[in-house]
Amino acid sequence: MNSLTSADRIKTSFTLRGVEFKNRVFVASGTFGYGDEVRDLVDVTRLGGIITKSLSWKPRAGNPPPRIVETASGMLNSIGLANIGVHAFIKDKLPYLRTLDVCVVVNIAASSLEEFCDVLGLLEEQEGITGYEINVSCPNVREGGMSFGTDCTMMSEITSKLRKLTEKPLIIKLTPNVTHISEFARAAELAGADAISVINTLVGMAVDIKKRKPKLSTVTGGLSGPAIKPVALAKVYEVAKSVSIPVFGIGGIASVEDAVEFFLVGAAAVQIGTLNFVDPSISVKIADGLEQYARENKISDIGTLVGALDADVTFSVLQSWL
Amino acid sequence: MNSLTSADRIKTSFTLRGVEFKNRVFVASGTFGYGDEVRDLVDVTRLGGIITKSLSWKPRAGNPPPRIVETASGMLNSIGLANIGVHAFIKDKLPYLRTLDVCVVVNIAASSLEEFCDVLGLLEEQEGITGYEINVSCPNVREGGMSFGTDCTMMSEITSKLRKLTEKPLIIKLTPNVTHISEFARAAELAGADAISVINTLVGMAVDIKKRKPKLSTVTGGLSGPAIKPVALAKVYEVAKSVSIPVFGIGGIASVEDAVEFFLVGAAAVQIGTLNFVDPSISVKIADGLEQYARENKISDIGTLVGALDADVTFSVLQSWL
Amino acid sequence: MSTRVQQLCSVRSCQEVAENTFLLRFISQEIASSAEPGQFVNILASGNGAGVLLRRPFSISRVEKDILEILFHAIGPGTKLLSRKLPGNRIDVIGPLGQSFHGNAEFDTAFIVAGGIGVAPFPFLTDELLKRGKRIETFVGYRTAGQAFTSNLQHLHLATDDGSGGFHGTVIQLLESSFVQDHSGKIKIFGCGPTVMLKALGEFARRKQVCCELSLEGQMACGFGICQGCAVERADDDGQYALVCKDGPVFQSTEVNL
Amino acid sequence: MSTRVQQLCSVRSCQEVAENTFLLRFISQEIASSAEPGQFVNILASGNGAGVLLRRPFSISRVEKDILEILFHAIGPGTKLLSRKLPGNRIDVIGPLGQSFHGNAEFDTAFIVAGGIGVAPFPFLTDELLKRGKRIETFVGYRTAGQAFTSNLQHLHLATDDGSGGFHGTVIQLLESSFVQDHSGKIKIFGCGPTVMLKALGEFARRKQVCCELSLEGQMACGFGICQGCAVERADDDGQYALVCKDGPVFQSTEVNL
Ligand SMILES: Cc1cc2nc3c(=O)[nH]c(=O)nc-3n(C[C@H](O)[C@H](O)[C@H](O)COP(=O)(O)OP(=O)(O)OC[C@H]3O[C@@H](n4cnc5c(N)ncnc54)[C@H](O)[C@@H]3O)c2cc1C
Ligand SMILES: Cc1cc2nc3c(=O)[nH]c(=O)nc-3n(C[C@H](O)[C@H](O)[C@H](O)COP(=O)(O)OP(=O)(O)OC[C@H]3O[C@@H](n4cnc5c(N)ncnc54)[C@H](O)[C@@H]3O)c2cc1C
Ligand SMILES: Cc1cc2nc3c(=O)[nH]c(=O)nc-3n(C[C@H](O)[C@H](O)[C@H](O)COP(=O)(O)O)c2cc1C
Ligand SMILES: Cc1cc2nc3c(=O)[nH]c(=O)nc-3n(C[C@H](O)[C@H](O)[C@H](O)COP(=O)(O)O)c2cc1C
Ligand code: FES
Ligand code: FES
Repeated sequence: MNSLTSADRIKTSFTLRGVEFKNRVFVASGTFGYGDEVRDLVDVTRLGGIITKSLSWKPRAGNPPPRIVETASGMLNSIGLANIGVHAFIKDKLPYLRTLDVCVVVNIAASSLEEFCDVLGLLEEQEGITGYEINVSCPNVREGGMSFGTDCTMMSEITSKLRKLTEKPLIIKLTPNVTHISEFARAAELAGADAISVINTLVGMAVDIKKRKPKLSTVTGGLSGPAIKPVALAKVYEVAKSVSIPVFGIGGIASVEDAVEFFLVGAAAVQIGTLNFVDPSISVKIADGLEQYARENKISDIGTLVGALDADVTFSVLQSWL
Repeated sequence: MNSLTSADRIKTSFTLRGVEFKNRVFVASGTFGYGDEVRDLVDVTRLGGIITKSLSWKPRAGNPPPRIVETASGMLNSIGLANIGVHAFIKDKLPYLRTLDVCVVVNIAASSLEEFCDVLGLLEEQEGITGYEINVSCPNVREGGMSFGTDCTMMSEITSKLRKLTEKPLIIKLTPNVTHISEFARAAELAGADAISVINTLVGMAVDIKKRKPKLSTVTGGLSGPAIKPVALAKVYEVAKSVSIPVFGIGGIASVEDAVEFFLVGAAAVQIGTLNFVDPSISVKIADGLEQYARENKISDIGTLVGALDADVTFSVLQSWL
Repeated sequence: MSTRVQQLCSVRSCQEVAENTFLLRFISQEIASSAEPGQFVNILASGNGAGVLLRRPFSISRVEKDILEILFHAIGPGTKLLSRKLPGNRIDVIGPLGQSFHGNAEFDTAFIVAGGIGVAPFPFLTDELLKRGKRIETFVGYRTAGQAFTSNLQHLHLATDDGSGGFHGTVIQLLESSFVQDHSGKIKIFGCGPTVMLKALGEFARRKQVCCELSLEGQMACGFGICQGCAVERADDDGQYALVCKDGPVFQSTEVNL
Repeated sequence: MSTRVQQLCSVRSCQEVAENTFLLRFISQEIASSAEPGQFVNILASGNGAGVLLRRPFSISRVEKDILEILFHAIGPGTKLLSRKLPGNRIDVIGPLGQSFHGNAEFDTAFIVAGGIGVAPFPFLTDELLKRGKRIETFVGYRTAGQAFTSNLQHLHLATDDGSGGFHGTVIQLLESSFVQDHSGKIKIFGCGPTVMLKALGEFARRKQVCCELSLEGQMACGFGICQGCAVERADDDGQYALVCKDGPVFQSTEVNL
């Protein structure tokens, strides 16, 4: 490998379905609003892209408070996909986002197949959207509230329906709360997804022992943050081995080193979630820090880290003997 | 509720299949050896019971090092069920355990249905064993290494076979790495289990970015400790709602308050795992602390805490809208 | 909106000023110059994220030149870490955040009503109101007298739950007993404290038909409007929520359902 | 086996004695009275488990009356927390743990060989060997001279990787060059340091047919024999493992595969 000086340019960009993203660091859905709330604190144009809060057809007020609990190295949330709805997004947020030199991936959540199609269909008519991330961790009201994300058939159906509606990058975001996440990843790939995002939050719970009540109004919620990083790495590793499309690695990323761990296990890009709340500029710091890391380690393209783990997989049987 | 003075006795005991356990605090399998290693530091007779390291028919040397990684508020292990084997246990450990006034639950792990039966069968012939906990988070070598614990049919079959072999308490310990843990719990109940232990470790991973290698020799390992407590509480809650047999709550318990959280969501008893490594006497401290807690809160029987959560379950649909 | 910044700020001092109550002073030219009474700062208690993950919000208790004060109870891991800060230590602060009290409106007398550590924002508000020539009556309730820290407050009326100081009872009872009806047209109430107290105070203000602003708390993950964690139900708009960190923490008592 | 205890011990002092190298002294009558050279203590760096979960193992570096010393590099969260301890702070310690060096056996001269912070157990061993009237030659290698902390060592031979002090090269190269063959019958080597160095040292001892004891490290969860985390492969017994915390940390170089 050739030695790099501080003047040499590191290749940070990567391409998905013909779209070039500046770099491999994104902000995760629901943890950065619609990209405009903290414009005074963070220069989002230095990111690979912004992933919006999940949007549904109509605005959603969200769940009753309390919606947030801190746990050991993590947090639980039950925001309830509170969002302004796709129409307000188009009217109030998109015009500003269009003025920025940054990729905007719109995350969509819906309670029926039709709603998914309607939201994406409407967004297709707009300028300034780079691609879509589909949040399947939401209940299908038609099927008695069963989550789309834990039913492989439903998830495939959404993917192929949406695939027909767009030529833009289509990313399926999977829930980790299943036995074999790679089955879902393979099905999504087969149904036409361009990439897989892994992971959404783990189902978790916390109890106020004084009140003898759950600390979240919704009893259970989604666990995120550094606590889940080991689980996320294992899921990304499993998914990356089983599909040939790129994987977005998500879960507890708090530093350049964490991001490198995700690249090595096979993530083509990473998304920063909970840590945005702790430090709104963390994603930009990680994007910058990765260039620095590449320079120090004489890596000319961050992409060479992707899947570069030296792992002996013959231990697959032993491994279950935990 | 009548007011308790410090002289009043709190009822701490509970009964499982006719066996009375002194209290509701146990040490979890694999985190307290065979109960004799730390006899100088801990008075195990003050516990509800000891759960032994998982025993197999033959001794197992375990996985190559490194076997341990610390993570944010947790740890990964890939010990590989290193154990001395059931014969050495009977010869070298059981005689000492019999001299103690403490319940001994033997945890069994095996790589075939026959091995499960052989180990339990041999133990049935011994004196001094209170009951069995069955670790189904191990690979079935006959089925290409597929874990017993993620296949409901195999798990049921083990349970009913073992049920025929013993009249002692039979506890099935479930893995959390499945989509619907309550299906497994119900199947185990149906197959004759007396109790369910929830949870074993979550599959996780960590990477040494300098060496570009997994930090564990087995690539992935089991995540435990305070980081997983929210997940464990959600799983215990799910299981306790779906079966009518008692549930042992396990996962990241580090304090009296943590134990109370588990009782409230439905655990009839708790097991302390990882925290034994941090403080070998933590389980005794929690057992003692629970009595103190009961006294302060005018609770005459710890059992009244079990399932006493005041939760509005109408949020089951909203809940998935994380 | 005042310009919020994220800064590493140098701690000037940190002292226990009453039972388990700490006054921490730190330096920030930027935050000090734009902060208004009722706004808050969001502080990372542990530099490296070890121990506590999320920031902790605190009302700005007072501003003197480039020094900001916060007043807090050490109740959990975050506040305990903060209580151990030494002069010269650096803390990561975002602020000023949220909406301030409205001290400008049509009233002559401000009734400040605080429960416990809810007294925190009022030294700052008092400075501001005095500048504007308002009369101030301050009602403060504590569980016990040892917790009282009331410096820079005006015309103090003290209540304690256990009767160890001042009026024996809640601060709302004290307020009821000392409230002179005919002032009401020109009075405005400013309240901060536990939710039960604020609920009672809002109810009191409604009864007396006095304008009342409340500073609320809420479970916050971010503190700057992106996580949607700190929701509080709006009174007007059924099933809609306001954000404590962005739309608050100061609300008209009639705006929200507590 | 010496009697291990779990205790809250009072810190006597904690000082940076060389580049990023700290000497922490704490009081424990019980541990001090039963500890032997080569044994270790397992310390909870953060009282409330916040920040680091597991204990951190450290060789006992020296014992003076009821005071124990540990010498460590501040490399991660645990050691950084420890490096900030102040006199009077209390730390939760379990010890003494593990097997000690065997200073009693048939030899006249001890060759102590340490790499970096691997020097930690040797002041204690030196005291012991001197009591037994042994001759000692001490070989210590550092990356750079600023890291050297060699108090209470005998007949010091220094090596640095960068040549900034003593011999320019590794401590094993230094040992090779100064080893006098005809001593060999009465020599015993005691080694501690990075695994690569210990591997080379074991190999050296085998070639020279000198008895050699190595103090190993290992990833520990418990430190007292229950987690099975700290496995090291036994040389004799194919596929079997010894536990560093219980069977070690001191092993005959021929006993284990590094
Ligand atoms: C806008 C705002 C301004 C605030 N201003 C002040 C202030 O000036 N002085 C002050 O002492 N505190 C203030 N608080 C509360 C303060 O943020 C919490 O006390 C602090 O976050 C507790 O952190 P901890 O880690 O010490 O305790 P934690 O472990 O987080 O909490 C300890 C206990 O307090 C409860 N708790 C935590 N946060 C809150 C909260 N926000 N409301 C009610 N209960 C809570 C927890 O449920 C738990 O029982 C404010 C909160 C908000 C939202
Ligand atoms: C029996 C024994 C005796 C020891 N004696 C000493 C001593 O006297 N002085 C001293 O400075 N250190 C000693 N160590 C090592 C010491 O325990 C570690 O440096 C410490 O645990 C690091 O904790 P941390 O939280 O600061 O860093 P961590 O974040 O835990 O680790 C920081 C870096 O060091 C690596 N590391 C951590 N622990 C070890 C280890 N055991 N071996 C090799 N690399 C490791 C990690 O992989 C990581 O890269 C000893 C270890 C053992 C097992
Ligand atoms: C407060 C909060 C809100 C979230 N909202 C969404 C959402 O609307 N859509 C979605 O797909 N994921 C959502 N997530 C999940 C995150 O995008 C991410 O997948 C998860 O938090 C794990 O990453 P982290 O550990 O870095 O936070 C949310 C997470 C948090 C903490
Ligand atoms: C080092 C280690 C070894 C373990 N070995 C076993 C085992 O042999 N059998 C078993 O059923 N569970 C085993 N477990 C799982 C624990 O019993 C427990 O279910 C899990 O660690 C979660 O609890 P905790 O968070 O309190 O540790 C082990 C856990 C650890 C950390
Ligand atoms: S705390 Fe995040 S939106 Fe208010
Ligand atoms: S560290 Fe636990 S057995 Fe050695």
